[in-house]
Amino acid sequence: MAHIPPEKHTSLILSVEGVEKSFDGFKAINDLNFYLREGELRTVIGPNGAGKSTFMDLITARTKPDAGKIQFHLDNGQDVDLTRVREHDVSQLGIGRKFQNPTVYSSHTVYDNLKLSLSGERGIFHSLFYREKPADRDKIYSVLETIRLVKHAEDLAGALSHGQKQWLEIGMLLAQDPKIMLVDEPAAGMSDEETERTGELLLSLQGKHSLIVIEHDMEFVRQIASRVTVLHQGHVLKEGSFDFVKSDPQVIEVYLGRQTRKH
Amino acid sequence: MKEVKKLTLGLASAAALFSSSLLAQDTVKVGVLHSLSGTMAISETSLRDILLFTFDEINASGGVLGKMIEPVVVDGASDWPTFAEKAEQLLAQDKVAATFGCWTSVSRKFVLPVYEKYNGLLFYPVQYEGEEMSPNIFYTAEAVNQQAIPAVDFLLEEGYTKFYLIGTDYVYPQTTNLVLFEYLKSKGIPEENIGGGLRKENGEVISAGKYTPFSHTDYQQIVADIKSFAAGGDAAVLNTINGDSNVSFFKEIAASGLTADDCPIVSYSLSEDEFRSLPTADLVGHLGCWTYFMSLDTPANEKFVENFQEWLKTKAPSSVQKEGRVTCSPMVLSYDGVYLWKAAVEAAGTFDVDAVNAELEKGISFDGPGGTVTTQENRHLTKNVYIGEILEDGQFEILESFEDVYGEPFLKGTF
Amino acid sequence: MKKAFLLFSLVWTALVGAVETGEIRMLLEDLALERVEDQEATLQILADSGDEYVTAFVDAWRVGEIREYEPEGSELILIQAVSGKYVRVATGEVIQISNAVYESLEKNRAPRQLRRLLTRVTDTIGLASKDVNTRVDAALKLGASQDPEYLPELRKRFEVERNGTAKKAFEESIMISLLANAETQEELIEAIARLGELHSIRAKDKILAIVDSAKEAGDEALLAAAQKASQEIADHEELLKHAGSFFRGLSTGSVLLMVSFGLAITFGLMGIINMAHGEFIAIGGYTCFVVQGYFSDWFGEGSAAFQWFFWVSIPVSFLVAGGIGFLLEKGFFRFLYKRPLESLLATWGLSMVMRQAFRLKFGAANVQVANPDLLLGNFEYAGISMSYARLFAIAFAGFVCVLTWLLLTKTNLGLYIRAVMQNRNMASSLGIPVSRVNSMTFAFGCGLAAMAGAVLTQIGNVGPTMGQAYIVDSFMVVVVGGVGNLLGAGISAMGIGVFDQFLQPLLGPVMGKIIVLGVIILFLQWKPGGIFPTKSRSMDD
Amino acid sequence: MKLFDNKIEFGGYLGACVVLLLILPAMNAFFPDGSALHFSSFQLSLWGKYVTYAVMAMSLNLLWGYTGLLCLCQSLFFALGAYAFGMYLMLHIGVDDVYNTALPDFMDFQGYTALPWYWAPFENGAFAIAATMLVPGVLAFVFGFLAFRSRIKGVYFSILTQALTYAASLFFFKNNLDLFGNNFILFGGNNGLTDFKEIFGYDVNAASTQRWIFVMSAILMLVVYLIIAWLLKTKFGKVQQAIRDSENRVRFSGYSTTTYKMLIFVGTSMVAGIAGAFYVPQVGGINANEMTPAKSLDVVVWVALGGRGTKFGPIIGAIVVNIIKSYTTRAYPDSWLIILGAIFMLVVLFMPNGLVGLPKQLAPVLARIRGNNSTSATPAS
Repeated sequence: MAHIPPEKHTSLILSVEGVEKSFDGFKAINDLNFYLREGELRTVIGPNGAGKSTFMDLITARTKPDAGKIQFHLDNGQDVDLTRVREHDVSQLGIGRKFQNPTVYSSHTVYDNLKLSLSGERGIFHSLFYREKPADRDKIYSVLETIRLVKHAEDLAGALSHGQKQWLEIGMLLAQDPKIMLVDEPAAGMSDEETERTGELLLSLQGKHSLIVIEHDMEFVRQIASRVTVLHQGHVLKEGSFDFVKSDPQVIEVYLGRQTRKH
Repeated sequence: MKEVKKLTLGLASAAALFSSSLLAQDTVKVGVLHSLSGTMAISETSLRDILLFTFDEINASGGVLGKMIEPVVVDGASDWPTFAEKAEQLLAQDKVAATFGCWTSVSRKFVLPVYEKYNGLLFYPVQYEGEEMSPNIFYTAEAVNQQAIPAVDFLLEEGYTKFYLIGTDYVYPQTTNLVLFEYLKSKGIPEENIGGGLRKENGEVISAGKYTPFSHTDYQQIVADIKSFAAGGDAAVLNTINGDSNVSFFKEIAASGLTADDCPIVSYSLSEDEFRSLPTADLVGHLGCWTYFMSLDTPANEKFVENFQEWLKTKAPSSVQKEGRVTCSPMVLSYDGVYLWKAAVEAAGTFDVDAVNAELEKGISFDGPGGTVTTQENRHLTKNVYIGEILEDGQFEILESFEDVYGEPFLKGTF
Repeated sequence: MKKAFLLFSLVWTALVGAVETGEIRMLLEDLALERVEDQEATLQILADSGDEYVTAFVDAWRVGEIREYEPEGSELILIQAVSGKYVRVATGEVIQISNAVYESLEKNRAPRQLRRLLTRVTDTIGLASKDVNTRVDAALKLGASQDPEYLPELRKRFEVERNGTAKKAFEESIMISLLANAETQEELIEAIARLGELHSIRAKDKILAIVDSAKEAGDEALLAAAQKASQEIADHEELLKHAGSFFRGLSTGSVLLMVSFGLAITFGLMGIINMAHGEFIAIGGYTCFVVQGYFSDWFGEGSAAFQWFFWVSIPVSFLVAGGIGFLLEKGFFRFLYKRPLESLLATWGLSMVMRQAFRLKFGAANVQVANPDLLLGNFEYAGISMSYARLFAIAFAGFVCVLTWLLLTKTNLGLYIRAVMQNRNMASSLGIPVSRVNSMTFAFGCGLAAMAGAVLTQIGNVGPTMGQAYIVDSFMVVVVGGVGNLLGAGISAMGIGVFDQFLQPLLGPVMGKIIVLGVIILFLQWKPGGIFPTKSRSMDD
Repeated sequence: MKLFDNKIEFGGYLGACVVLLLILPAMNAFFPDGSALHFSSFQLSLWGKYVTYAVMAMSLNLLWGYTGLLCLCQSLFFALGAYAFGMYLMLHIGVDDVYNTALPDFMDFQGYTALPWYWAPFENGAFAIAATMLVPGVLAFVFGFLAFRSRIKGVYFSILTQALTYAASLFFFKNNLDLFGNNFILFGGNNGLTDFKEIFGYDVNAASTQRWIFVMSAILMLVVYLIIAWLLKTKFGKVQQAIRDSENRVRFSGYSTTTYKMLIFVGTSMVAGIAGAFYVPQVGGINANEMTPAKSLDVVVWVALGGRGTKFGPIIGAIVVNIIKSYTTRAYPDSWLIILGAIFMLVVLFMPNGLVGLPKQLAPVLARIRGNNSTSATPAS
């Protein structure tokens, strides 16, 4: 099968092995194997219903798999079984997720949006008596600069444009200092210029963070992709460089030749 | 404020309007505290109507102590804190000389402290469970011994030996049924012949009968139970279901094939006014027990009914429903209450509550539509009690009458 | 020849019958006018006659349809209205008087005690009735009286009875009567045993009394037989109770289904939290009342055409409420699609306005809606009985389901509705007239609610607050079924109904209801989306 | 950290303090009946009732306006608090002259001779006050745990809370509970608890006692206001509003939204409970009618009418609606429901931000009328 075996265990940050998941008899994920190295930017593509969203839900513990292992490899050499973690603890481990539709806190300012996302304590007691520290402020501004929203710091997030909301959400992930960032269709609904900037932004994050980007827009994929994984019917169909994948007959068949697909 | 006055006056009669606007100092305010909206409006609106009629009648004949009655109508909205608020408004702001109002026991319980606090006077006209005697309330209502017990006597006389108790789950049915249970046992009816279920605490029966919540609509189970209870014959049902649940209950009874000749049902909370909304064909032959029936064949009653109909046609304000109106016991006891108050005020020569109370407790009689009623020292009324059979036209045929029954609010444990 | 003979025998029977009926009729008129000397003997004659006219007369007598008339120069007679004509009771001859005269006549009333005595007479007559149910009822009542006088007649009827149900009823009656009238110990024990086999619930109390007395008397054989029989009856009663609960549950469920189906559309499909849903039910009830008024004016209450008012008012109420719903959607609800929680407030305001408007228009008291003859009475099978009105409600609930299903799956409107509900914008860009579809859907939901209201007039009351009783239940049904899923609403309504009726005998109506609500809350913990959750891919909804 | 957003808010708050704590009580105490400056005891207790309603509305606003949970059991919590304190008051009525027992009269005529165990502790005032918060708190905890754990939200949450309220009201309407053959007397059934005489040794109906209760209710409202103002300024408050805007984002940011929602739910239930405790002695009674779903909807209407998600809105909404109701039930007894219902409908249609949002909503209109082109009022969101 077309998955890449682990080359060097220490450099891996995420491994998904033999995962199965079905909903009401429909197999959304079928014997899925997937490995992510530290600092890698990986793009996941696949036709509708290929199981991309379910794949993300599994990694973020939003749904639990029926079988298989999902492991997150920490710096200290320990492995965390993501199937046993509570949803809100996933981000504390260092996995951040950006949704398909931009989800920001529209009645808070851009600044407060980031403040709430800063890594650190999440307890109730802490939140009641939290006071802002200079270091927090610096961190927020550095993120604002990365996502180019310094000028909008005091604007309400709800008043931002669609593209700006997408960046803000990426910024909110960054504020969490995630090890892995899951980014779902970041370019959806963006203008060409915005799309390009988004691509630049993601590329600049590569290395510092490990990224999994789900995308439909092939132009955008070409811009950012170093390595592409093709999902089909809940299973990894092909994996490799953009050009390799693009010219693969099986991938072409999946994308274009639907009439020949067997059920 | 102008609008307030306008509306109040609109509700009063043309005569009262004339006199109150010209001779404002020559009016006396009285409160009308009933629910005109919410679940209890079904019953209470009629009492508002009869009170407005009574005030007009009194005003037309010269008023009370030469003063015209100016009614202040408020809506208790079937909401008990609202009742308390409106009572306080009537007493503190409008400074009414007396109030006529309340239907449910709970509304009375909520306004009672208010009347005691302001030393006001409330006339309460609806059959109730007793166990109460406030110096600021006058109970023209039927006590349990003026309604429930005569009806049972009548049934025992007719040879019924099994009794099924059913009611709505609140204090009046609970207390009434408990008193009835004691009474039936004292008359030699064995416990197993009293249907509906018994609850015991330390071997003592503390509650008898089957209960459903207010506005209950599903009587399938209970009617099935009654049917098997009555299968052996000689059974009767004592019904203290309140308000609109009776519609569902009687429709279910009628459908089950039980006729009044098989198993008569005595309903304590159904009067002519409620029959307006019930399928009377289902009720024919069942029984009722009140201190007044519209079918009473006396000149006083004939005149009363006639005057009321005349008032509806000519003087009633627009918010009063005019078609198909009847009179019933709570309405007549409201009417009697106003006249007793008038008599007491005139005997005392003042509207002062203490003086009026003293006169009421001395004993005042009034020849009302239902016969003579006399006030008692215990703030209840001596009155006639009638047992009637329901006819297809929503009237009662009077089967038996008990004259001058003394109202006794504390009955429990006396048998 | 044969034909002639047949004709002859027919005439002969008719003649003889007429003669007998004539005597009975005369006797009844005399009885009612208190002209008989020996009341007891008269009753005996009436009972022995077996003439079913007696029953008809007693029924009419009870409801005030027998009037006293004194034609000039003649004695007082009784007349009765029979299919539009006025007939003298004693002779059966038609009396020519006007309606107005008839209405002014004094009603003749049966004294209460006499009527009670007459039930025995009519029951005795009922034993020979052509109608099986009348025979069964009569037999069981006479048996329960345990009067030895009826034993010979019951035995005679038992011998000649062909119908199985009736034969069983006769046997049961004979045995019950024997409990008090048995001549020998053996006969008594045999009767007890037979009653046990017959599962006679009517005999239960009496057998239990025998258990007690046998204990006191130390009569072992009697005690054993009585205990065995009472146990058999109790077992059967238990079984019946469960079966009965099940059917009553179906009936309660169908009421729930009817009242909640409209809501399943307005709330489930359109997302409007319609707190005024109950008032649309009330519109149905009041429409029924108004239509009844028109029919009574046009045809008169006694007429056959009047019976049609109910059947006519069901579609009329659908149209009336649908029309009101249509206008309200156009002028009001369409502003609320994006604010579902606020629709709750606005509709609560609407509900208040409508309730008071009913009160001002129709009076604060409930109004009365009659049952058409077809829905009177009840259907009984194997000891479980249910009123025709409730059976009709069950059938009607089924009809509503089919109607809605057809509308949603077989019509263009249904296709549009489904499209609009799934994706408003997409539907709009496909050229579907979204605004009109919304109005029609809402109108349809309101119309369904009103039809439920019209049917409810047959089992409940009609008043300004009649809808309030159902609103919480309706929402529960929709939520448990899965919002937006009509099949789910159907299953949950039936499930809640049956569960409720099974709990009632154990816990009483109030605690039963509380437990049902509690179980629903727990159920939704387990399945937060209801029985059929709406599948959604979007993260934030 | 500043608690108030601006000077207007601070001024309004100070003004409310002065009027509620000084002026009104003084007008009631020092000016004789009949004087133009007299504020009658009736008015005082009426306003006391409004104030407790306002507190209940504030608690709902914290849940609905700021956290996005439309709860239809706020009146249940309120009534539970009222019942808990009402039980204390009920046990201090003293010996009645008919049965000669100190038991509540409904127990007397149902044949009870001893106080049941679940009534007995309420004789103690401190216990009763604690219970006014703990009883609703525990119920909210259990229900919230079940509901939030299975991620019930939005309309589902509203309808479930409505069902809870309905079930509870059915329970409290009952006189007795039959359970496994044991009989329990409940809480006065339909008649509820009324006719109180004494509160901590003082005559509950005396003008001075009523005045004190009014002042305490006002203090309660002002303190709750401060707590809410503080809360909204903290990170906790921001998380809360973030949950309203996008709960999934908050959860993926690592906050346990379940815990946050639980705390808010339990906290607001306790606030509603204590408001109920202040309500009982001013109204003179409590019965199950106060916890019906319709009552919960009333509270929602107050908040919406005043302006949800604003600090002042619920107070203004609760007071305005109740003033209108008090006035119209006297002035237009036949049609007040229509008036009030129409107001609700109009407010939802034309004033999405409630009364408090009205100035902002009207600003552009006013600006246009003035012909002032330079004004760039932000459109109402």
